[in-house]
Amino acid sequence: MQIQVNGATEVVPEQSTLSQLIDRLRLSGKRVAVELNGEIVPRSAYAARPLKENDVLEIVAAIGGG
Amino acid sequence: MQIQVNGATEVVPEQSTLSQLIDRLRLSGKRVAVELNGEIVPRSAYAARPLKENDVLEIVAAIGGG
Amino acid sequence: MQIQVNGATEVVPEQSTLSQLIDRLRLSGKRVAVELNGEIVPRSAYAARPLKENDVLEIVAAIGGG
Amino acid sequence: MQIQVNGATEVVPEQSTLSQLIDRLRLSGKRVAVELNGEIVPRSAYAARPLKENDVLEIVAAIGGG
Amino acid sequence: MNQPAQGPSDLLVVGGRSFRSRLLVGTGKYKDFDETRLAIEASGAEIVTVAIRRTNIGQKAGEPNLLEVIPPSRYTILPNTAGCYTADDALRTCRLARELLDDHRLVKLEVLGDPKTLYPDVPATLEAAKQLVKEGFEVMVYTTDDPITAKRLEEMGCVAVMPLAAPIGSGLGIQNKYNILTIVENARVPILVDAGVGTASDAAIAMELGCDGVLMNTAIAEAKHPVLMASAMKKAIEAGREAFLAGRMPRRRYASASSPKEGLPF
Amino acid sequence: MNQPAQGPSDLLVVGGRSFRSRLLVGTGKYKDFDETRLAIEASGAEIVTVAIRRTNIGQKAGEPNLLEVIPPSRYTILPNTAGCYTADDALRTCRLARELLDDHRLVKLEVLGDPKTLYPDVPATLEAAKQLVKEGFEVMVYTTDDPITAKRLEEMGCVAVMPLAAPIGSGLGIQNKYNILTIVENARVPILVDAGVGTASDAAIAMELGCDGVLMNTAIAEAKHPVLMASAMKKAIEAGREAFLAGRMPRRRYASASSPKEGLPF
Amino acid sequence: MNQPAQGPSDLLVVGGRSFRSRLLVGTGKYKDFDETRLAIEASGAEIVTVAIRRTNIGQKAGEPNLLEVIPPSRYTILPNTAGCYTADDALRTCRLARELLDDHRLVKLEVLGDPKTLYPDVPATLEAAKQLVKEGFEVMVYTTDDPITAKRLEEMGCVAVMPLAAPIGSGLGIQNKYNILTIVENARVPILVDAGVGTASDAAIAMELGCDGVLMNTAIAEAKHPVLMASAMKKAIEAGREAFLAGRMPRRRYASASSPKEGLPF
Amino acid sequence: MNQPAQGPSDLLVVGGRSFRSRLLVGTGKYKDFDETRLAIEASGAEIVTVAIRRTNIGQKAGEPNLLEVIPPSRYTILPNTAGCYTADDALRTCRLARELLDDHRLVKLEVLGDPKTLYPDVPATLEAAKQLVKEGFEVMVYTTDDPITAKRLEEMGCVAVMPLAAPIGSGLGIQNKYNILTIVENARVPILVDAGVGTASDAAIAMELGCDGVLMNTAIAEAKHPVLMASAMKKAIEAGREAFLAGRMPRRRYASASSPKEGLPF
Repeated sequence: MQIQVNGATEVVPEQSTLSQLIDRLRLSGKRVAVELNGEIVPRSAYAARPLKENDVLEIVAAIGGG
Repeated sequence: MQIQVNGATEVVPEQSTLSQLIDRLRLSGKRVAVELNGEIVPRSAYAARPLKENDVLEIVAAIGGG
Repeated sequence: MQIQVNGATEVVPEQSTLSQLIDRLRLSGKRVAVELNGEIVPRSAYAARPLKENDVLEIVAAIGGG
Repeated sequence: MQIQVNGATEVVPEQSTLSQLIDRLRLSGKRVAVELNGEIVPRSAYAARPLKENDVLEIVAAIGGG
Repeated sequence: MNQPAQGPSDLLVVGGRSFRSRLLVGTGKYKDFDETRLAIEASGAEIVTVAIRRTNIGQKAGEPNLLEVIPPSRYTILPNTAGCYTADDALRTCRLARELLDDHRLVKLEVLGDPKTLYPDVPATLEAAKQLVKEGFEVMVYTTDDPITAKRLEEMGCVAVMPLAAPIGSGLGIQNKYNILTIVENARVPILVDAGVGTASDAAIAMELGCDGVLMNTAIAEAKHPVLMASAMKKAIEAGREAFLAGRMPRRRYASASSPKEGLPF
Repeated sequence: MNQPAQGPSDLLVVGGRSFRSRLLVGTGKYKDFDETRLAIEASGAEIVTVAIRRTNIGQKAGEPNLLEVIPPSRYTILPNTAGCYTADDALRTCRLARELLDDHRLVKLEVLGDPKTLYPDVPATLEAAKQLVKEGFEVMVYTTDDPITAKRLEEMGCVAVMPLAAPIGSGLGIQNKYNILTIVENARVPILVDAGVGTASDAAIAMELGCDGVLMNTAIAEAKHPVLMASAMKKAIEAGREAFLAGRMPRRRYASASSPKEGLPF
Repeated sequence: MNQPAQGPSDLLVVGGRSFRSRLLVGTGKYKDFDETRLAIEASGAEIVTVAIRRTNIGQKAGEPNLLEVIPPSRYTILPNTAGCYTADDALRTCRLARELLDDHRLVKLEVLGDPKTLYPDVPATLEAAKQLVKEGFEVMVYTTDDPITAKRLEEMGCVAVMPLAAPIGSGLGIQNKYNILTIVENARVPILVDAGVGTASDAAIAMELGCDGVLMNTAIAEAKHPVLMASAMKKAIEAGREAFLAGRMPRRRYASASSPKEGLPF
Repeated sequence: MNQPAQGPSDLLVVGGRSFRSRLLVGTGKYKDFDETRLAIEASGAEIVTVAIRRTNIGQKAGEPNLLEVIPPSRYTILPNTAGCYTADDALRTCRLARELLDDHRLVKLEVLGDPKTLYPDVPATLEAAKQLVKEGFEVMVYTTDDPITAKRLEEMGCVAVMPLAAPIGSGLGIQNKYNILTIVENARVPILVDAGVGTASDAAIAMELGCDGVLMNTAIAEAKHPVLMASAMKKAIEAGREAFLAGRMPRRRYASASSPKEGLPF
């Protein structure tokens, strides 16, 4: 199915979870935060959180800025 | 009857009008504006405007300021 | 004979006077001042002043400056 | 005999030397410099230097300043 | 030399009206009405600001009135909301002024934040400006030198934006030239420096930055000789305006001779 | 209000002469004589400084001459020693100028220290000033803003002392206001700021510090529109002078309301 | 001599936390993470601000991460809302930061007004600050140098107010010292100058005005030698703080000799 | 990052001697010798200036002596000619100092022009400097901020030139930055700002202009807490020096974001 990640389209298998996506994106263990359809998803909830067609995800990290 | 004019109590005859008050205060012909119970009264309406017990009037003029 | 005028060599006839030079240079009537061999020559003295071989003249005027 | 020390009159015995004066003034061993009649006297020369009537001495030290 | 517009053709346009003078003056702090009148005449000002206050009851009939000294027939009267600390008080004052001056719509809005700085309360100023524009007033608005707020007030429909140079009555001169410059660059309505000017050069600097005018009161009224200072300010405003139009020389780190280096007689 | 002297009665006195204008201008760096003439007229200057240089030999008869554009009959010509780096060169230049202008004794002395700053050579300036005074010249002397040197030049008999505000032609404005102020306080002869003024407000500031006048050239000649800038400078000098005479308001750290705090209708 | 508190005992307290360093630094504009790390170490900063952005998808596994270079275990991370032009965007950014940093509540709020000045949108900043405080954030807020707005933000419960000295990244230094001084006088929470510092003396001046600290990024990152400039800034902040605590000498218009006038040997 | 020389390797070289500290301090105006000692220790100064005066006759034997508090074994003593108004008095003072300090040749020359400004008498200073150099003294010379005079003193063989920032003891800070900058650019010997510094940032600014050091007395001695101010000055000098070596960021008229504009999650 198709979802949006950071403004780009990603195709992910049916029934995948947020934690699976995080793995696929090689972000596991990285300091990131996730907003799913405008709601923040706590790290602890990634595993239990299924993805649906057209979900919109924002995955952010801290970067250099002033 | 008693009314308030610029924060002070004035005693005026029953049935007096705003224009009579303006005369009494020697303000006729002076550039002033009148607020009666929070409403501005146009100069043209002074004569027709009766005063009631406890009316609150503000009579203002232009003074030096920056 | 040869003389120096404002740093350049000028050839003038023998026995010429300063006023004759001034004429030749089309400076008569112009506001100029003349220094001859380091000495200032008053305007009144031009006519009487003969020029000698190798005389050094500075002829100056007022120009734009601040 | 009388001498001037730093602008004040001092009376010192005949035949006294500069080093005797320095002692008398409790300045021996102190960091001072001496000008005698306008001439600087090296520390080494104090003992050998006799004082004469009306000698003018300046004895200076380093003090706080900027 | 083709000259840039100035003199008669260089007008300050506020709302619909055109003015030759770019100096706006207040009427406070003068010794008496005589000094007020003479100073304002010497300043050449065409726009004069006044405060709105309770008339004092029972004054002698003959007592002169400010608007007889500064007749609306001769001057454009600019009632201000000095002393108002809420949008509501400012609105009431403007409405009274409008009635007082026969449906006069040009007002100077100031909503103050505190008595120590007399700086504006920006949110309350924005709120009052919005409402006044809605009620058909022509709003000349006192504000901080924040370019963002200045632009917003313009967008709301204020006819002139008047950033402060320094606190009202401080005479400290323009504290932040960059802000004033940025406000001027961004503006489509006249920008007038309001408050903080202390002497003639301060007024000239404001104009050289490209401001369309300056409003002042204390700098004139509290000078040792107010009438002479009023004349000084008139000239300073014109000098600064002309210098702005004339285009100043570039600054140089080192010297540049005014006289030719060649042709020296030695 | 008793007014301090100003206007017609407020004159600049240099040597014996009196002048209504306190703005002195140079004649260098203009596009042509036409611009020179128009700018000087617009400046209202009465004292105009010129350089002395070798006349160019073999020029066409008709070629105009600066002194026809700035006639000595109308202006007080102030020949300067610009370009001189020794006392001797300055002396020779002054003597030539004196002859050139029919025993004219008023000169502007500058003995320069280096071409990068065009700052004066102070000892050479002192030496030249001494000799010129001895020879009967009326010396207006260009110097640094050092109060000690300024006082010494006055004591030597110079008729005016002219400290620099900033390097000649830099347009940087007055760099050290305290020095100028101290020079003015100590002076018994006119103090004129010479060099460094860039725009109208700089000139006004010099006058507000109590200077008796300002001499400038580049600030006018290098403006985009020299004639308009000349007018700006005229007004700025008058504005600054009047502000000085009027006595500015005191500076305040905090605000001071221009309108009464009492009598608000709420 | 009884000394005022300083050194170990002179701490900056923000929210609950205490800090020895009064210099806060950003992490932007550095050549690489190595330079970032070395400069931050040299600065002695304990509070380091970071931006929140989309992580780039499909980066190599090994690629280093800013928070490995600036470990939260060692530094107090201050996520900022740089780039946000609405209250809403700022709120979302803060909430993401809070999750990202394991319920971290200290944030630097900035809601920008336009990209040219990067000045704050004051009403939107007030709105966002109110909501963030309500959600339990500890808000350090970027604002203009308007004393009224600064006080309001303090009253809303912000833990620190951070007025700008000049536009972000401009390096122009403190433009309006009076405003900063007034904000400091009125404050009950720490006042930190944020933005506009260009070199060491600018930072010292901020501290001499009584500010509790300074936040900077460009002045260090864009110096020719960022690590050395970071050390300069560390010392400048300490110098300015100590000078503030030490109490500077009074300014004098004239001279005052440092050496005794008496006792000269002539 | 290749670092410019600083820290241990960045030395001030005056005459033959090298110094790690670029802060030179005076010994006047302190409450007592104890405060003098503690402040000088806190300043980290290695060169300490002292005045030469008549020793007071008949003092108690035990009375302490400045040079016991500031031992020549530990500090480089710099005797000055403060209070001298003629070249001759300055020469006599230097010769006495040389004898006093066992053929010590390093001196601070000042020949004053008047007691109100304590500005130097430039011609007398030049004359005295010439003679002192001839007699083998190493002359550190106090002068105005005139670049021409500064260069001349260098050419005469002075080992350091020390222009004033503002009047001695005024604490007004650097009045003419352009002059100091020009002096530094032209110099081949160390340039130290002498006199006029009031607080830490003033000292940092002097160093940022490229000065090799700063000499001060009143700014420390007249602070409310001299010892703490001495520490502030030590850090300010180092901060300013490092900032100069680090190369400050360019100034910008407008803002420049420190955080990336891209990658915002909305």
